[in-house]
Amino acid sequence: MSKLAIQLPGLSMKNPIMPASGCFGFGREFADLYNLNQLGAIAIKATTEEMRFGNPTPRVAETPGGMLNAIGLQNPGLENVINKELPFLSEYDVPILANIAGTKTEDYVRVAEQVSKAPNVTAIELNISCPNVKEGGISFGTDPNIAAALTKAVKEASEVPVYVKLSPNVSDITEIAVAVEQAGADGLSMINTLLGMRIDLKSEKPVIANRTGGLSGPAIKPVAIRMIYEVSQRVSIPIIGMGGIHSAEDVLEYFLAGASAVAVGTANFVNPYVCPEIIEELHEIMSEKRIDHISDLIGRSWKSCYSPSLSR
Amino acid sequence: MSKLAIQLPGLSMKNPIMPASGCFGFGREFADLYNLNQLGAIAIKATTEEMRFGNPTPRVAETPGGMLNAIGLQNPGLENVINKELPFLSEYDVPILANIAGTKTEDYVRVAEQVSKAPNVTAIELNISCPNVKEGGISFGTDPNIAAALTKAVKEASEVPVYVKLSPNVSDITEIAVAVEQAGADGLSMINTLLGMRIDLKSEKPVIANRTGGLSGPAIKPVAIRMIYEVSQRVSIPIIGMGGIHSAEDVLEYFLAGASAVAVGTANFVNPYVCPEIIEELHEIMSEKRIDHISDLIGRSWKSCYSPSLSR
Amino acid sequence: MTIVHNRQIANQIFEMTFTGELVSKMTEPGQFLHIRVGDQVIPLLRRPISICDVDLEEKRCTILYRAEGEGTKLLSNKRVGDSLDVLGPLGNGFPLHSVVEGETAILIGGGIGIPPLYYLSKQLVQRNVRVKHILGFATRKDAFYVNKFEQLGETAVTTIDGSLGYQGFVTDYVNHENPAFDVLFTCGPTQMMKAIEEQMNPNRGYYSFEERMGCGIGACFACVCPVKNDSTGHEYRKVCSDGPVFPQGVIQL
Amino acid sequence: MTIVHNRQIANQIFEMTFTGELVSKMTEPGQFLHIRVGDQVIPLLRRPISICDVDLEEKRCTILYRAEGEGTKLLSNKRVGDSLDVLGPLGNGFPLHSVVEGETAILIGGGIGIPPLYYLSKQLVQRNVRVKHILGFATRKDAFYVNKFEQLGETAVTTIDGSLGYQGFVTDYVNHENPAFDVLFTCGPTQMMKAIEEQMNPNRGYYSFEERMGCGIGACFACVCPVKNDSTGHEYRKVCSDGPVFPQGVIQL
Ligand SMILES: Cc1cc2nc3c(=O)[nH]c(=O)nc-3n(C[C@H](O)[C@H](O)[C@H](O)COP(=O)(O)OP(=O)(O)OC[C@H]3O[C@@H](n4cnc5c(N)ncnc54)[C@H](O)[C@@H]3O)c2cc1C
Ligand SMILES: Cc1cc2nc3c(=O)[nH]c(=O)nc-3n(C[C@H](O)[C@H](O)[C@H](O)COP(=O)(O)OP(=O)(O)OC[C@H]3O[C@@H](n4cnc5c(N)ncnc54)[C@H](O)[C@@H]3O)c2cc1C
Ligand SMILES: Cc1cc2nc3c(=O)[nH]c(=O)nc-3n(C[C@H](O)[C@H](O)[C@H](O)COP(=O)(O)O)c2cc1C
Ligand SMILES: Cc1cc2nc3c(=O)[nH]c(=O)nc-3n(C[C@H](O)[C@H](O)[C@H](O)COP(=O)(O)O)c2cc1C
Ligand code: FES
Ligand code: FES
Repeated sequence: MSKLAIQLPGLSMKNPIMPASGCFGFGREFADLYNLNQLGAIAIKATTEEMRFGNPTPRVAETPGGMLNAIGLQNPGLENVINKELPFLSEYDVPILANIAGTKTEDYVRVAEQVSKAPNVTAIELNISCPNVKEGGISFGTDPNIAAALTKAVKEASEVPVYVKLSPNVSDITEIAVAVEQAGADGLSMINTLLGMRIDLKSEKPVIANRTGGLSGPAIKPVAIRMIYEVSQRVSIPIIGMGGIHSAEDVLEYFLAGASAVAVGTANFVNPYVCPEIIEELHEIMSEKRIDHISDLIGRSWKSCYSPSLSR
Repeated sequence: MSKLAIQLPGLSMKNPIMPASGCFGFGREFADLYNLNQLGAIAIKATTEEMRFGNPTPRVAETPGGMLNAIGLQNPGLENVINKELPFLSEYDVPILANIAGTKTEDYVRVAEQVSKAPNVTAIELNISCPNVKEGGISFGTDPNIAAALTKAVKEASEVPVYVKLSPNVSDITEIAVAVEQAGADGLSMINTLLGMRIDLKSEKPVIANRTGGLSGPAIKPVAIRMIYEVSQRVSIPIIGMGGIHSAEDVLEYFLAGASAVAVGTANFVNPYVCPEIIEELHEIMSEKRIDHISDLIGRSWKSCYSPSLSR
Repeated sequence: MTIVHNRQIANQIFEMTFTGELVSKMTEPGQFLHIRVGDQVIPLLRRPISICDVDLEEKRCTILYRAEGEGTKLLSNKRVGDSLDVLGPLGNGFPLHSVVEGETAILIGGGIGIPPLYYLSKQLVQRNVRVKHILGFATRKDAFYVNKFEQLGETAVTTIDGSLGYQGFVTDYVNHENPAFDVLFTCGPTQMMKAIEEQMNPNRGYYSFEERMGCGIGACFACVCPVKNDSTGHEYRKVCSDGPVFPQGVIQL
Repeated sequence: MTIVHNRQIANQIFEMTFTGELVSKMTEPGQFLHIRVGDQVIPLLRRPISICDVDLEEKRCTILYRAEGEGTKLLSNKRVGDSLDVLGPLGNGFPLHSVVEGETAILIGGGIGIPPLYYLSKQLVQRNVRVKHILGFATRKDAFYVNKFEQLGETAVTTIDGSLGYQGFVTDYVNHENPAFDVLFTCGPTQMMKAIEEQMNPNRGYYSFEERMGCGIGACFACVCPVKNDSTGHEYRKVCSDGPVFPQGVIQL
């Protein structure tokens, strides 16, 4: 067990695997399938101050090796999350990473303030990168100064550590990463979805009602790996890596790139048991390859002094 | 035949299909497989002033639904291209789009000046977006002012129309597109590759010797479609669309998004006969769906007044 | 699950039967299965397909599907003996208790919406409910399972071109014949169900909905649809886990 | 091409035979085929695999491959009767004219570099060239085609653990036995070929190279390797279209 245990700000994890925000709801559906205590942590669906209905349907479309989504931050609102969803999850011994979203800085601040008081919320994931909400959201993710200012405001309001979730739709992600680190972020989540579109040949219109959607799944893994490789060399806060993870081998690739934990998103739709399966597979690989601790792998693709262990 | 003929600045095409730069060399290898006269145009490998060896190997890696490459602009240099490669292609009745690259503005200008004088070069593709060259290259593609200045300089030097090939690795591609249009670009090529990486679990190092590479293939199609959809609504110059095209249906999707012609890259490696096959398939679809002319489809996903024809 | 057979039965329509332990849970008509059509990440997402028939003793389940897109075409290439990755049964089906012995249920299906009605009809007949079927197809070539439905009860068929049965849409038939019934069960294109609701406005009516899905289990909010006459603008139901079958008046058709 | 058989013959090593018109072009040993392993875009790229044996009359070609990665594993799942998408034969193989009747050719292969030497050896024997084989494997379990090579000529086998034949690397064997030869043909890991070159420094030697490929036909510049002692720094050869076999001294080992 201890070979996989990871300690990150606010997140004391049995293993480095958590379901990604938006791909696991608030855990209820998966709790019917397996014991959530197996998970390293849980990133819950983005929470906004008010309840949101989100975008019209269709909200998802399939693409080669990936999918597009434009849910539009549908969620039951802060009050319901605090009074109904989080108490359900408190039955489990799993740290919760509360993904928060908003339109204005004040929205974010209020949600952070409230949600960080919930007893089982041990960290906040500041979603400055949702591509599917028109106002706000995305611009927070592309301008380093705005991103830094928001991070600072949320840090002040939050009672728990704050991870900033970065958008890949930028010219230079290291710039944003460095800015939010300096503004006090305790960690980074990388990456959110790439902005994409599919057009239906029959209707001649975008498949997704919102027109554009966020691209996730295996197709984006090389982009995520590249960004984590770059950012992890520039910051000293930990990175939760995500984008197309489907197997324990994918997890190892993320660690080598520079991630300290990972989130599994779209793969939960393909195989709802994927998280516990990856955790088990990881245990096996640790023994097989005689890796002392998974944290030994962090950033090893760019760290110069090391003895390769995966090839043993 | 005429249902597919497309007239673009400098490119008088029998059909809207051309092989993409870098995926077709200078045509020799494919000339052994089929008659190049079938093609709408040919985009040749990036030409630099001096001969370049490019990056160390491995230069390619496979990813889910895509591939990474870091060839590093290997090419025989301006002189050889003009004296050996272009004369070979002049045997064919196909317009040539000469992809040019460089490190400094002056490099680009000199190559444009010379290559645009070759009798069968009917247009230039200004590669401001190659992710695999360290100096220059990429920064030309991310800063609208630098991109505009380069476009202007090359426009002045070139005797043929200039298409600017845009990088998808930017926060706002419309901004760059508008800037180069204003600087005099005759058209746009979209998109070049996304910057990505794969790490080998055995060596624990990036698979590609250059570490990062450009991601191409079906995986990136949704990103390209989204960008063309956005840009085509903001500029009035034509767009050559590319990214993951493998079939005639993909071509239609690009036209609906806003492209006026397309380039087929990676698919040539999967099936070297893909270009003539797509052209034939397109002819069939035109009759089947009773589309009068393929140009009727351009941008139809966002143009408000139209009668859907593909669903007939 | 292991595939027992997979064959074409009408224009683009395939019938697949598979067997496995999971079948013993497939007791509720109108529920669906979330099927992985390939072994690789292309196509990535599962396909929702309704349960069409179940043999609980033999642990066999039958589905009917239209091989039209990438995923369903792959499904049609599967061979006998291949294994099939099935998640389910999922969602809430047609409530059998909504109709009692001696009453008449009318089952109206359009095209590939017809399959779940077969398992429903079989179970209603077992409960001594009288069943009437109205099955709408585009043409004779697209028709399937007509004989099977006829064995269970009165069955009217409509085709748009009149090549089989009544010429027109199911709604034209209903308009013309005005069949008597106690409960309505329907599955098909939303346009069809909307017309049926307006025309028949039943006291007891159950509608099976379709929506593009991600997870299929209620976690991703992909498949939501707005509630009828909702003043707040926030109310919704998930087709995958609250539906796919909803009673009259719940969902905005 | 249609698959005639596909079976495991050693640890992870598969032998596949297929038939088709294209085979009649496969006359040059050392050429390779570019094989599409799936029908979908995952895995995207073709896999280069050497021609191991050809029956021109029956139009059958045999390849041997190690099912290790995603693509070769998929290849190992193909069944008899399945069709196979093959591009080739590609590249330039071993020059048969470099050795004449009565001379001795030594063929040294390591692991999965051994297959092309089989077709080469057969053709050399036909031309009355004397052949000696040195085949290196990791262990007895990994060894394949030893009998087949023995039928063509003197064959030494080495294994790292000594579980079959001489214990050590092929170079250890060469060091020890110092076999006489006129021409060297070799294929295997670059490290092995480098050691062989240094040790044997033949007048006539031919080396078969491996490099990751895109197109396989010379168009993409993926597979280049630098030329030996090139002062300009610009000179290169493409493994796919100039090679994969190069004469002694051309490529920097
Ligand atoms: C509850 C439910 C029950 C269904 N039962 C049946 C059935 O019994 N038989 C049958 O043939 N079809 C049924 N469908 C429709 C079936 O799911 C789609 O036809 C199928 O998913 C299309 O996949 P494809 O690979 O052919 O198309 P593609 O175009 O490759 O599909 C691309 C993506 O869009 C989704 N999609 C496309 N069309 C639909 C659609 N109409 N509804 C939902 N998602 C769609 C796919 O699931 C996939 O994610 C049902 C749908 C739902 C929601
Ligand atoms: C000219 C030539 C002849 C060859 N002949 C044979 C043969 O007869 N039998 C055999 O088993 N192998 C042979 N190989 C090696 C074979 O091509 C690789 O083992 C195979 O491509 C690996 O594919 P994979 O799906 O198992 O691995 P993956 O890891 O899934 O491959 C990913 C990508 O890397 C490439 N790649 C991985 N390893 C290699 C490699 N060693 N060389 C080139 N590309 C690689 C793949 O082609 C693919 O594009 C040959 C290689 C070359 C260049
Ligand atoms: C349906 C869906 C909904 C998502 N909702 C959210 C969200 O609410 N907040 C958020 O930060 N990210 C959201 N994401 C992004 C994921 O958390 C993750 O960053 C991304 O999907 C990449 O990981 P993957 O490829 O494993 O899915 C969502 C992704 C999907 C597919
Ligand atoms: C091996 C390879 C080499 C390439 N070389 C060039 C180049 O020299 N100049 C250029 O502008 N684009 C180059 N590209 C990018 C392609 O022209 C094209 O923009 C990109 O690959 C997307 O299209 P695709 O998905 O169809 O391959 C190259 C792409 C590949 C795969
Ligand atoms: S498909 Fe995910 S909530 Fe219904
Ligand atoms: S693989 Fe493309 S040039 Fe050799």
